[in-house]
Amino acid sequence: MLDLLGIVILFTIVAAIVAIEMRDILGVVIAISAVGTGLIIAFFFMLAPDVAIVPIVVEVLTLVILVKATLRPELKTFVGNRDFFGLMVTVAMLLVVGILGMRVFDGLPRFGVPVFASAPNTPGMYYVTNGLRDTGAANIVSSVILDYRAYDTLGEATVLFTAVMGAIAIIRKTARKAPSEPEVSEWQD
Amino acid sequence: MAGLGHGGMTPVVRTTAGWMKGFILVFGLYIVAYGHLTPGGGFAGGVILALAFVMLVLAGGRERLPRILSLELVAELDSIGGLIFLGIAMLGMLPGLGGVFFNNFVVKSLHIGTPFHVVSAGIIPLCNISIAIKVASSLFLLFMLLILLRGVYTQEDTRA
Amino acid sequence: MMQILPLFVAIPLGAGFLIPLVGRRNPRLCDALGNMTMLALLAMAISVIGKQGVYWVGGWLPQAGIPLGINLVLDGASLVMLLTITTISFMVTLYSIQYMDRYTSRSRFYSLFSLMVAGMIGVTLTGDLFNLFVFLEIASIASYALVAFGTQHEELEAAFRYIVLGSVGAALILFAIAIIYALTGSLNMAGISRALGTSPKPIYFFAVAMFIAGFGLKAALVPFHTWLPDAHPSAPAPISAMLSGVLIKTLGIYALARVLFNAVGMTPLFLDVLLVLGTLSIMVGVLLALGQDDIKRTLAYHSISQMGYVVLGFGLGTRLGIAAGLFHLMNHAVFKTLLFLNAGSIEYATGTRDYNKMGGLRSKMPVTAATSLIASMSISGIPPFNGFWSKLFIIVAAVQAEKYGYAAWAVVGSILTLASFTKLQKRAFFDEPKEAAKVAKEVPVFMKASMIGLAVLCVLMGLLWLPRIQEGFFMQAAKSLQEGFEYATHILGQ
Amino acid sequence: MHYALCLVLFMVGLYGVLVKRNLIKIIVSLVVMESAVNLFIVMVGYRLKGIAPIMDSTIPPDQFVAASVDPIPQALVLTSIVIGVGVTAMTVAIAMRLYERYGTYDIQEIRRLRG
Repeated sequence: MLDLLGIVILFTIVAAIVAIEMRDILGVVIAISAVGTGLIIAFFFMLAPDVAIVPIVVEVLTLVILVKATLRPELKTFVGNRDFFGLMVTVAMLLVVGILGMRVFDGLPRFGVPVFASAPNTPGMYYVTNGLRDTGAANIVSSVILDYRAYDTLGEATVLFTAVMGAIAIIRKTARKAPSEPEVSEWQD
Repeated sequence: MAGLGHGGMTPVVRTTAGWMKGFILVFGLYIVAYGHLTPGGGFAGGVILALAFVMLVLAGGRERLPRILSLELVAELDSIGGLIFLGIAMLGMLPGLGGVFFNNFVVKSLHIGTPFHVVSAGIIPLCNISIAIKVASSLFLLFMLLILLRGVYTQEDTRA
Repeated sequence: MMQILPLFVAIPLGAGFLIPLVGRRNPRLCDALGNMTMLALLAMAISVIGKQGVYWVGGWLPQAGIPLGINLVLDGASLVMLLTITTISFMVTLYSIQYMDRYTSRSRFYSLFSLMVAGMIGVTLTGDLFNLFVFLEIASIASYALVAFGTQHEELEAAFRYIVLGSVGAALILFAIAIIYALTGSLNMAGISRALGTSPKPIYFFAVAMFIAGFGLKAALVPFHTWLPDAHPSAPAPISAMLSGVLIKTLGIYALARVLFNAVGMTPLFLDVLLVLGTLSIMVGVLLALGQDDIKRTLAYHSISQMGYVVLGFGLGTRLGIAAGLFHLMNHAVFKTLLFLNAGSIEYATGTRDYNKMGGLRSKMPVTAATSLIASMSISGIPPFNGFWSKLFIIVAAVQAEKYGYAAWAVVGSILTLASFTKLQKRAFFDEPKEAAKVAKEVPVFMKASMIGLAVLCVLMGLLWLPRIQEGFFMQAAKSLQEGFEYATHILGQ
Repeated sequence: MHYALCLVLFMVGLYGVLVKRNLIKIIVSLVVMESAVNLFIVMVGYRLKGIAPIMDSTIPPDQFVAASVDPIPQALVLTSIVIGVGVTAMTVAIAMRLYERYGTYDIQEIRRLRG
């Protein structure tokens, strides 16, 4: 019983395998953007336009960065796995966990019948019912991320800020100096 | 894409990019401003704004950027965006505005706005704007760091 | 509503945003801002001792038992963590004033440091599962960057390994959170404990296994420890001290305990898993530590081993066991920070971390030698220092719970720890001076001040186990974890 | 069924992280893992024959409540995507720095060169 969504996810899985196993780095980058595309289509199918719009733009940026970071003429491509024994152990372990997980996943509420709609008193139901009245935002997702759970969004903005600070710190030209030397600018322009 | 930083791509690409940048900027601003009514919001809008500048750099090299848009300024905007967001959250703690961290004081204490209208949802659009500033500058900065500054540092910096 | 609770997160966040803005041209201003922030946090943490409270962010009080917003919870356990984090952060920033003269970009350092502290405090205080994940990621990302702060070969490689395993851990935690949400429709820990009920399905155990693996990766419990011995020694000394001293405890052990005890529910099975993980960590950590020559690497392996004691205490599941575990967590934060700062001082003075190249530092660096001796005795469990009391009571709790085998392993681990530190002390401070030690001289004043402060704490913290303080502080903290689902009643009402 | 496919995607990513030697491949595998988790979270809130959680003056409120998908998972995914971008950017930065130092993306080669 595969519907359209299932096919999209299967496509994503295939693209992911290709991305991980491919030899050519450019191919890897293209395959990973196919994974992103699959994800976006799946989000649209699952009625999450707010979510879908973000990966679309993020995907473009990531793609540009990955292409620029990885594509250089002198880059040697290679197929590399860890040693054979470790590989087999890892694969066996993952298979066991995966098969176990699949059996166990039957315990989840059936797909398409989320618990928030059936169980009494869930926050999700409250937001859908009272979101507009409480916050004045017609987009309930907006009212969740910027009002009910705005504290999370502050954290999210901070994560991005931290990543930028970290990237600047990692990329900076000189990291160490003698104690007597003055500070140097980290911008190389 | 080999010529980055030395003038960019062909004139056709550069001219098109020049025309496009206005549209992309307006579209980004729209996504930010209507984030509380339609899909989108500060994050998506911020990325689109960043992409407008990324496109300029990709097409025309660094020289095509406005002179004042130095990386230092972008980094400062990044901090400022974060501070504005935190400031809006802290404003809610003032006694007259509800006295709670992240209080949506515009709706709950000042009662401004009508549903389905641009002026609605209280602090949500304000937060969207601050997030857009933050995200746009963060991502643009990440792009510049990872793309253009690569290879500037040399092996001599390494002290074993 | 305790108005002070959101400030615990907002102040370091604000400092993190502000420092790169104002301090780039003026390194001394960064020092001042960073230290003042940490001092303010410490003062605030001291001011809330003995208080309890719940704060609903955004004023979204629960309606009819539905938790609407995100809540911050101050109870016994989060108070212990709060005091530990703020004390250690202040001591470390004090030390960094002069230590970081060796590095550039001081504004980035303090910014990342403040953000890391904000992340850890956020994890400590939050009552919401997803919010815990977000703050855990803030602290983790800041720590990835700080490990690579020196941007040398070793640091970059260690940071890469750390970031990859850290991301795997984060993905596991997020997956588990999603499963729990799918089962309960709630993200609030109190709401989850209400909704989960008493009939666990297999999927529930799958989610808990993911939580244990994810938080175990963040806490570097054996067998998830492989990143730690690379990452902790590579960072600048103040950061090694923070990572070993508080980061792995907050993101790993405290978060795991909070989720298991108060949100998804503790069962005898999970307690047994914790006991086994704890004992494995004790033995593997200390045995690997014995074979090291690098002083910071030795300390990093000891962190794994000492975390084993804390997990062992928690795994006993008794009031005394949890209280002793929390006490050891606090003590370990103090003496391990001190040891890493000592190691940093030695590296600052001699330029090497290999203790076979040192020797005779006792006369050259009296303050470092004396404080290091105190910390070593403390970690090895020699009375009357703080480490002795917490280890003793973990073992007592194990005996009381009739887990004699685990108690015996804990004793053996303690003896091996003593052996390892005797070797370290002898080689570094007492033997004949080698080449690298001849030019050494004592470190500058702020570094000394910070080490002396921590050494004093090492001596005095044994007093915290006096019956009255212990009853009001650690037992209270253990109670807030052990009471499990009662937690929900405090937060959501009846 | 759909949930299990998500788990498969997650396992594919985990396999890549554990087995691959190329830094770029490891980063790609991390991205795959994050994608799997994000997909799973959105699935959790999906309702068959539902509508997007955006109100409109044309839909009557009670009909909206009866059909809207869960807004919380969507909010969570937005946050987790951003976190993913941050982590990926940092990882790429470190990988590029390593490449500058060693001239290779092979993790074993790097370890060997370090000695």
